[in-house]
Amino acid sequence: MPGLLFLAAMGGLYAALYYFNHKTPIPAGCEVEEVSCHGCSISSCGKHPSQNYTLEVKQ
Amino acid sequence: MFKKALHFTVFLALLSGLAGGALAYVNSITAPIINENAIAAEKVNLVKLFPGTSEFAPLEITNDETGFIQSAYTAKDAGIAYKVQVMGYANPIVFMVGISNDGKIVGLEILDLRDTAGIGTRVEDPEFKDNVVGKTTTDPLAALSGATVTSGAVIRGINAAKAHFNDSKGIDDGGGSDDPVTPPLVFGDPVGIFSNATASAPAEILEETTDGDVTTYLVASKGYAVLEGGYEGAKPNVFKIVINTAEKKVVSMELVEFNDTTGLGDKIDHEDFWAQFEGLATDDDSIEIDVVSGATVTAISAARALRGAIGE
Amino acid sequence: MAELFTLFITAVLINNIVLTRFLGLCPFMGVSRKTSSALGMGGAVTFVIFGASMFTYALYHLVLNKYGLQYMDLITFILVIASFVQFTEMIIKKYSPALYKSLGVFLPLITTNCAVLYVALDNIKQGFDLIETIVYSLAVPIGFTLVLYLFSAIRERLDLSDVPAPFKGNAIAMVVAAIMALAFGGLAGLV
Amino acid sequence: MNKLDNFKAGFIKENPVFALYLGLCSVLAISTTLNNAVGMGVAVIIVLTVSNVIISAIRKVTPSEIRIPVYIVVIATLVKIVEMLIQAYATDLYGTLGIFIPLIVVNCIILGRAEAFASKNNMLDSLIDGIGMGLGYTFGLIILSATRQILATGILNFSNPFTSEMMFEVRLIPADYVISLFSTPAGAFLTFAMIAGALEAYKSKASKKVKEVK
Repeated sequence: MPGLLFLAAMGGLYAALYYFNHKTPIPAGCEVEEVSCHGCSISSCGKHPSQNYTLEVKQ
Repeated sequence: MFKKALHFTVFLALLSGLAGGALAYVNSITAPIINENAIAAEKVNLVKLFPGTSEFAPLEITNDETGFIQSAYTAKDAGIAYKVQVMGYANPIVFMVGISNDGKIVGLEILDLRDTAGIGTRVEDPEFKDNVVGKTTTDPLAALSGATVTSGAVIRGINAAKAHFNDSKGIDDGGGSDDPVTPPLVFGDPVGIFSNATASAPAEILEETTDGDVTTYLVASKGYAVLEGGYEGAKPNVFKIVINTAEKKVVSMELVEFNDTTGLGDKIDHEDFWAQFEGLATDDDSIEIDVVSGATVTAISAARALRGAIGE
Repeated sequence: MAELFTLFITAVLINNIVLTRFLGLCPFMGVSRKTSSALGMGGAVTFVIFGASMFTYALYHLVLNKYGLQYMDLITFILVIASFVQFTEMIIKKYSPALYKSLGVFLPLITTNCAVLYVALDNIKQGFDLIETIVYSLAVPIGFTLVLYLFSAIRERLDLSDVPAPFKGNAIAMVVAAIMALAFGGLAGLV
Repeated sequence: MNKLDNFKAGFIKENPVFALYLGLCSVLAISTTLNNAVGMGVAVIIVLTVSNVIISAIRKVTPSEIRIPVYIVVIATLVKIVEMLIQAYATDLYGTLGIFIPLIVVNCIILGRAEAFASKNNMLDSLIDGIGMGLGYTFGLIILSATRQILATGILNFSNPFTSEMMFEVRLIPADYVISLFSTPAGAFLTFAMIAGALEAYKSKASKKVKEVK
C-alpha cells in the first residue's frame, strides 16, 4: 500500500511538471530549431508533428 | 490554471496507483514462479553440495557485512548453501559453499573462475578443497601458498558464509578474523649446511659480538636477487645467527634484512623454518635443513649464512 | 582506481552505447546532420543520463529495495526520468534562454531515449556502487556524444556525395554506422 | 477493404522497421537469432495491442494536455507485466533478451501508435491496428534476424521459447563459407542498410510501374 501511494505521488508529480513545463513559453529565437529535426520518430518529442499542444496554447 | 493542474495531477496519480496495483498483483503471481526457476537453475550445484537432499528454499541474507554473499538456500534437514562472489586476482570468483547443520563445511563448488591458469585455478584442485571441506565453522582456514590472492579471496568468501552461519545458529566463533591464516610452510628437499650448494658463494660476516659463551653474528649471504637476478644494486640477505660456542650449538637464527622477491623468498621467514636451525651441532659437518618449496634459493642463502658463521 | 578507469574506457570506446548496444539510435539518425546540433544533443544527453541515474540509483536503494518494491523499478524509473526532463526544461526555459537554445531544445527528444532508461536499469542490474554508478553514467553519454559528433561530421560530407537513390537518407547513414562499428570493434583489445 | 489494405501495408511498404525506422534500438540489438526475433516480436505485439486497446478505451477521459504522460504510464505498466510473465514462464528467452524487454517502453512504435491511432479511434480498430503493426514489426525483425543468422552461422533454427525444445534446424550454408561479421554490431547495421535500401528500390520501381500503366 505505501508503494501504491508512492507511485501515485510520482505520477502526480510528473503530470504537474509536464503541464507546467508545457505552459512555459519557449524563449524568443529558439523556435527555428524545429526545422532541424526530421527523420526522428519519437512522437513524445515536443518537436514531433503530432505534438501540437504548444500551438494550441498560443492560439 | 492551478485548478487544471490539480485535475491532471490527480488523474495521473490515480492512474499510477492503478498501475501499481496491477503490477503488485502480477508480481504476487509471478514472484514465486521466478523464485522457483532461480532455484531450479541453481539446483544442479545445490545437489552437488547436499547429495540426497532435493528440497531447497531460498534464504534471505540480511546481516552480511562483507557483501560477498549473493544468495543462500536452506537444504531441508541438511544445512545451508551459500552462493558467494568475491574479487579474485583480476576477475570476480563465484562459488558455492555448503555448511551442514552440525557446523561442518560439506562442499565447495567453484562456479566462475577466471584467474591465472595453473596458479589461481589451483583452488579447484583437491589440495585446496580437502583443506576446506570437513573443517568446522570455527576452524581457521589457510590460503594456498603460491596462490594466496585467489585462495585468500575464496577463503574470505567462505569466512563470510561461516560468519553468517555462526550468527544465525548462535555459534560463538570468538569473532573470528575475516582473513585467511598464514599457510603452513611446504618444505622441499634437504640441503646440507656444508654441501656443494652452499660452497659456491661464501657468506660474509658483517659483525660479530661475543657475550660469554654466546656469540651473535650478522651475516650477509647472497640470495636470489644477487645470484639469479643479477641486476644492478642487488643486495644480499642479512641474517642474525646466535651460536653457543661452549655447547657448539645454534641457538637461534632470524632474517634481518630481506632483499629477494617479495611474496616468494620471504616465505622462509616462518617459525617452522627457523625451528630447523635451533639446536644444530656446529661441529657436525653432516647437518642439514629442508629448503622451502617455492623459496629454494633464499632458503639456501640462509644455509650459506650459517656455514659462514660457523666457519670452515 | 584502475578498475574505474577500465570501466570508463570500456563504456566509452569498447562497449559504445550506439555502436555496440544500438541504443540512442533515434536521435542518432535524427539530429546528426550538423556538428553543432550533435554537440548540443550530446551535452543534453550527458546531463540527463547523469542526473537521471543519480535519482534512480537513490530511488532504488533508498526506497524500492528497502521496501521490497523491486518490481516497480521500470515504472518509477520512467516517471523519474520524465519528470526530471520536464523540470529541467521548464527551469532553463524560464531562466536561461541562451542555455535553452544550445541544449534545452534537445530535451524533449530525450524523455524516451532508450539510452537514458538503459543506463538507469544497467546501474542496478550490474550491481554498481555509488562511485561506479557515477563513472558509468558519465562514460556512457560521453561515448554517445563522441560517436554522434564523429557521425555528424561524416554526414555533413556525405550530403555532398552522390549516393544511390534507394540509399539516400537513413540507409546510407546505417552503412556509415556499420563502418564506424567496425572501426570501434578494433578497440576491443584495449583493456 | 480499406482496413485490410492498411493491415497489409504494414508488412512491406510501411513496415514499421524498414520504412518508418521505428523501434530501431531493440531491432538491431536482438536480431542475432530467429528465436530472439520471435520472442521479442510476440512481446511487442502483446504490449502494442493491449496498450492500443486501453488507450483507446480511456481516450474520452484522458485530458489531451497530459496525454503523453498517461500513455507512458500505461505502457510502462504493461511492459513490466510482460517482463514478469516472460521471466516466470520463458526463462531462457528472458536470459537472452534481458535488458531489452524493459526497453520496449521507449520503443517508439508503441507510443507512436498510441498517439497516432489509438487516441483517435475506437477499441476494435485500435486492436486491429495493434495486431497489424505488431505483426509488421515482427515480420521486419524476423527478416533481419534470419538474414543475419544464416549469413553468420549458416544455420537457421527455432526452438520453443517456453520449453527450449528445438523445433527445426537446417544448415543452409556450409560451415566453411559463413561470414561471422554478420553476428557483430557492424553486421547488424550493414544488413539493416541493405534491406532498407532494397525495400526503397522496390517501392520506387512499383510506383514507376503505376505511372506507366496510367
